[in-house]
Amino acid sequence: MSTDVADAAGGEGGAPVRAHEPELVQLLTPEGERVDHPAYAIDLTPAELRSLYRDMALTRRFDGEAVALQRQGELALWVSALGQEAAQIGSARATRRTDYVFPSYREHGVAWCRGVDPLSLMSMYRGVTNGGWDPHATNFHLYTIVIGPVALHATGYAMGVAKDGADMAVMCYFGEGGSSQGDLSEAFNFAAVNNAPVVFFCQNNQWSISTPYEKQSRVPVYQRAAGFGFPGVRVDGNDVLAVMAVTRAALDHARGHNGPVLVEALTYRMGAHATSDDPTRYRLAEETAVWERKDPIARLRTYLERQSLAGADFFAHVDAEADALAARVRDGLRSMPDPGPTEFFDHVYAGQHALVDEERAQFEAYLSTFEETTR
Amino acid sequence: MSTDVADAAGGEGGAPVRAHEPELVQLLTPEGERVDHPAYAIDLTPAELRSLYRDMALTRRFDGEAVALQRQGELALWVSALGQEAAQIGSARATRRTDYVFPSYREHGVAWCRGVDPLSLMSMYRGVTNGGWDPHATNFHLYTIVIGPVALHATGYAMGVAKDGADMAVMCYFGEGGSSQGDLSEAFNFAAVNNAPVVFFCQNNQWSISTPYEKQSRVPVYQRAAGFGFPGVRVDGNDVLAVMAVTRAALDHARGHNGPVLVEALTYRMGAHATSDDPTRYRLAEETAVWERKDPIARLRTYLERQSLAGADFFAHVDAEADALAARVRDGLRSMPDPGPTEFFDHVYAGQHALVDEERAQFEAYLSTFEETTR
Amino acid sequence: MTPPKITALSMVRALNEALRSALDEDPKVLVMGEDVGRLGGVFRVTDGLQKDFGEDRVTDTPLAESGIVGTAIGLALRGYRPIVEIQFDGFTFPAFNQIVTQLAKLHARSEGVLRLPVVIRIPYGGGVGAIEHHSESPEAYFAHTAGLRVVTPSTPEDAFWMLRQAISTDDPVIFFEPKRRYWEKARADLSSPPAALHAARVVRPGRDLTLVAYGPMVGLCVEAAEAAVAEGRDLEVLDLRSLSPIDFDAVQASLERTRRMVVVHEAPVFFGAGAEVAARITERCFYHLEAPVLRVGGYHSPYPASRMEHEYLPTVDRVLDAVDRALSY
Amino acid sequence: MTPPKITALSMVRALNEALRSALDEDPKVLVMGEDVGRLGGVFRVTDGLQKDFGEDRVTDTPLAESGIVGTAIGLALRGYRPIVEIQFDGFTFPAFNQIVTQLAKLHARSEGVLRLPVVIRIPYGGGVGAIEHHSESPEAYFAHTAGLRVVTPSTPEDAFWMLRQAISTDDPVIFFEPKRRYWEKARADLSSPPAALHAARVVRPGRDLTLVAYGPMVGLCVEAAEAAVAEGRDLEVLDLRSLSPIDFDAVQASLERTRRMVVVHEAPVFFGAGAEVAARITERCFYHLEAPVLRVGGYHSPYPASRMEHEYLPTVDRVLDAVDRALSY
Ligand SMILES: Cc1ncc(C[n+]2csc(CCOP(=O)(O)OP(=O)(O)O)c2C)c(N)n1
Ligand SMILES: Cc1ncc(C[n+]2csc(CCOP(=O)(O)OP(=O)(O)O)c2C)c(N)n1
Ligand SMILES: [Mg+2]
Ligand SMILES: [Mg+2]
Repeated sequence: MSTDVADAAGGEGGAPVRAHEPELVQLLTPEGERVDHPAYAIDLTPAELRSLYRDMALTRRFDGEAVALQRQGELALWVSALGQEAAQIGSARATRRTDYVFPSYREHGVAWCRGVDPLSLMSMYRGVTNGGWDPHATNFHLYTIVIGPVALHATGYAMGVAKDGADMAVMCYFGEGGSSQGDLSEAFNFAAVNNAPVVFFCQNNQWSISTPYEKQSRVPVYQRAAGFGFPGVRVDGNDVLAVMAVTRAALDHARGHNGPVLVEALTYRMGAHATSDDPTRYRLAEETAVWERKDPIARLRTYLERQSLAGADFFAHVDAEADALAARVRDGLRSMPDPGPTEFFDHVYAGQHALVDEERAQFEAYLSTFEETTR
Repeated sequence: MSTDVADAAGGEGGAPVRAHEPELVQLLTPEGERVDHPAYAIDLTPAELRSLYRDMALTRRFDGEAVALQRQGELALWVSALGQEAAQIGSARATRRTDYVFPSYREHGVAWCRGVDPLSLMSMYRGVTNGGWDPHATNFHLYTIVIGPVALHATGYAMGVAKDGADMAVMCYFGEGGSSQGDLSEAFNFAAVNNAPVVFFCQNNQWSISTPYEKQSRVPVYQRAAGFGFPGVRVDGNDVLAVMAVTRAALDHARGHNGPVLVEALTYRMGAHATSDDPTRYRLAEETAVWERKDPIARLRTYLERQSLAGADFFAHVDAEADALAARVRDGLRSMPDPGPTEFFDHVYAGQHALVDEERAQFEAYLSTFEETTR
Repeated sequence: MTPPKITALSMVRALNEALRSALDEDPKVLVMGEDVGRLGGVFRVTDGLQKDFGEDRVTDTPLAESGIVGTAIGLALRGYRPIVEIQFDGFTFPAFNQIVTQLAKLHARSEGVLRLPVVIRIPYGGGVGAIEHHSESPEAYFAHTAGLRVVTPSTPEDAFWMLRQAISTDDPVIFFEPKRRYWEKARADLSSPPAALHAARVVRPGRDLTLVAYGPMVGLCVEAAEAAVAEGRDLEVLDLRSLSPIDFDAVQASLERTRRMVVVHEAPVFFGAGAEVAARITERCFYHLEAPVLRVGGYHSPYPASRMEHEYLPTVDRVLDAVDRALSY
Repeated sequence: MTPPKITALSMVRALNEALRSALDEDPKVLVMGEDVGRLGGVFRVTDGLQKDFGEDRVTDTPLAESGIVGTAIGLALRGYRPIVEIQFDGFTFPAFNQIVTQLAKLHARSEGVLRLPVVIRIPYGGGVGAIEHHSESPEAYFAHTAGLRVVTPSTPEDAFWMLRQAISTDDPVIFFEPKRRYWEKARADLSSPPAALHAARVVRPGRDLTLVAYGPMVGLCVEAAEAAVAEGRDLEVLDLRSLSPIDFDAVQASLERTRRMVVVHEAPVFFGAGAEVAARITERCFYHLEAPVLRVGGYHSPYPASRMEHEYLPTVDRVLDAVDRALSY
């Protein structure tokens, strides 16, 4: 066997060799200590730091409330973002209002930062709508359930941005599981070839339902980028400062006409995949416990406290805000009206379509027979 | 912009930067001089070298004959392998009989080395069949027209080989255009994750119909492999010795339970994409002329002559063989019978299927009305 | 590992038993898909199989449906008999190219030389309050595709036997599992198959009209037939079981008895299975028909959010409304 | 760049003119696909467009249909109106997931907020002696999919106008181009549209039976109708033009005149467009029908090698055979 081939394989052994874990970009240790990184600096005011904390705390609160509301039957399903708050808030807060964001289906923290009402997110998981908000209002696209296609939408959108010469970038969120879909690779390639201003942001939360990352890929996700000719970076996804710094740099890179970047935020899904899932079937509590010690919110709180950047009153205030938010969400959800019985006919097409008209008329006639009966 | 991101992008400029062309593995220069490579050695007997020449020459001859026969109406279409003989013969001759080969649709030289009758290849392009040969007989799979899927078949086959513990590898051919299909990336990933004994062999002939490689990808194809965690190598695809050496190493690597390898053979499609294509619409004769000087067959011939490894009688003998082959192909094709009128019902299913039976019966009844008329 | 003979069990359990016995009997049988291993699949159909047969036989794949079906094809070419699980109906489409251009055509392309004994299990249909892409009924796409066999059980017993039969078929089989029936228990005789894989079955005989259904709608049609008794109507219920081929002899025999027919499915009516049944039966039985074959199904709309699905899907009332119309001719 | 008013031209030329005028009138219109640039597409439909409108408007893409349609969706979300060329019918399937789960559903998913004015042009159908996957007729898959509009012209004039109309439609349109008709020249009036995009059209009036066809089979049906004159039969030919929606009012009007109907298409009959036409027309016109609606089409087999395609495809003789059968009722 020639050395060329063997070298790149990472070893001579028969079993798949996990590449040496590359260093993560980190600016805040799990112990809450500020560290420097040669390439990524960030300098935030105390107010900015506190507001990062607040966004994470409020996200965690309404997310947890949604889990509870699902148990109470108010939601058909909920997919919790617990543990991924730093990855989501750090990256979302790095975007500009004018940037356009394509989420997957778990980016509740990103949605929050973009100004999407949590109730709108919940309306989808309640079964009231398959959408739930107006993407134009916040430049935050709808959640997409089928994993893969949206990466190409983001790329196409970014190609359009480039054509327009607009000063903005596109963000595209996906999970490490999603990275296996052919559409992701096609998106990487189209983005590279077209030098499209898009940042692919992978939250590697290490689980794709019950499938651990080592069954998903032989190497870290960020390395995918180089194979398509653009940069990839791995960041500590539970470090809100590092995520923000890396994402800012990536978005600047994209806005600066340098093409796409792939950011992999290494984080952990602390909860179940979804409320229908039972993670005790496939992973050990010990693993989750390890990650509890890396909690993104506790980490920032420690830093804020140690550096006296926030006091007890601040945290009490955030807690109160969180309570109010949870109450609003609870009430709003409980009183959320169901859609009308024929609404699914309304937007199949933008224009008129004879078949939809015919079926609607038949269905309305059918429904009206009941009205007559009840009258 | 941080240096991390900028470095990986290969530059700060706005335009997509073509990465520095990496050195090709080469063992025989275009001028026919033997050179050494630190990682890939090959040591062939004069008889072996002559037989490589013979395979290339005969492939070129029946391939050219097919182009002529298409013009005469004997074939519906032909896709010529002209110029790619070294990539095909060098790689095919590196396989063992027991290895299993998945071609795309242009691997006439590979088919030749595996023992598939050129007439079988032509039967497909004539419109007599969508297949044309028994893959089990030569471990050479059928041509596949839809670009992409077959890479996953090769990977699955290789996964089966690994399960069986069989001492063999799987070869998978594709073009640089095909590398853009999501299925290729999925295949790379499945092969890496499963440590499957498959060699992905890309003939980068620089054109995908009219689309030049720089519109297909920002970086050389072989670099794709690293992003999925396995080795990639670029070889001079017009150098039959280098192709053979690199492919042998790759197949050994795969057979040795080290997982997949991606080989990119840099070559050039000297002819039209297919007989229906007119390359003068999209590329300059100058470009083709440059590649004429790198011709794979002339290169080996020069070497054989200069080193006195073959004399005029050898070349005359090969020419005579080629003439005979062309004549056989011509005659065989001209007398190739058409399929019967109901054959398309025969193998829709392996088992019985009521609908096929019903339609066949109806069609036969319909056909029989004509027989009665003519009687 | 002999399965229990006659017992009450859920469809999930019946499918699990079928997979288990197939894995047990033939070392070439493989189970693969997203989360089919330790988790046992999101519906637990593969529960315990990895534990008992090992990771090499029951394999969690990366999240890529084209990759799953594509490698299954490769494994089949190598002599294996892969059973693929697609997690939900709506996630079949990334694999559509592999299924339609390769899986369905390789046997014909090779003029009968290559065999593709691949089973693709797809939990399908709605009525379970799920989010988008988790309630669809894409069977028409596959039935229209020559080279595939398409079947769907409506009971645990059929689920067990039809899956066993599908696994031993040398052709690719798209095996649709009515997820809303997954947890209903019913007595099942696991000692011998009730019918051939492609045979339709009269579930409830009747004289006035035939309700033709398959998968999740069979139970609904039986309910409708029972409700119709009060109105003095005796409805026959025919379970197609197979959509490619369709057992038209059985459909015709039923129609000739009842002379009226309503086809019920969850999939959109337009270009759906009901159209094929109506067209072919009308051709076969033109003079027997007292009324046109009517169709009840989903509307020409993407599957709606779940709080509208009760309106979107066929209900007993909508079926009876169609029965009324058919009987009014 | 005003197109010529009335002139004899091929469908390829008509489509080229339609694209040219759309590119000219609306800067948001884009043309993208494999080899649509310098080559002008493998059929030359986009000939000269890149030269005149630049690489930014007429773009060669990498070889990846999901990528092409997926980025077209993204461009549409950004306000563009992309016209995608799929090189051949059989290569639509890698993009199927994007088309069915995204393109078709995004407007509904967003409750009307997002518009997806994407046109997907697909040269389709057989009869041109091509290799595998270059002769298929996959229209049923798309017509069954709510959210898509599906149309297909049969003449150069329709090709020009229907493509213009499709481009200005705010919904996604699957635009099937009958490649075997690409090079036939016909007089075309390019000064005003002959009909609305979704209207069927009586191509040849007749009294005894209606032949319903679309795309490549319209010409064949006209031939058949002309051949039938010798036997004293006066056949009407109706060109559906649109498969989603289908202009059933026009179909019904024709049936009520002729009372007999044969539907002809190249696609396999099973679960094909003919089934939908037969089922719905039988429901609408039960008492008018003198015979069942018969269907002539491809068989339940993968599209065969070209030396068998004449047997596989509808021919004038097969159409007339069905006409005989329908008239014998
Ligand atoms: C195409 C497709 N296949 C399968 C699924 C079912 N599914 C939903 S979430 C999920 C796991 C996703 O894992 P990952 O991409 O890592 O994201 P995460 O859920 O961890 O955020 C799967 C398999 C889907 N939504 N889409
Ligand atoms: C999925 C798919 N899309 C489009 C085509 C049409 N097509 C045939 S060959 C070709 C170019 C292929 O280029 P490449 O992969 O570089 O192989 P080459 O022809 O150069 O050997 C295209 C686009 C196809 N066969 N399959
Ligand atoms: Mg994950
Ligand atoms: Mg090429």
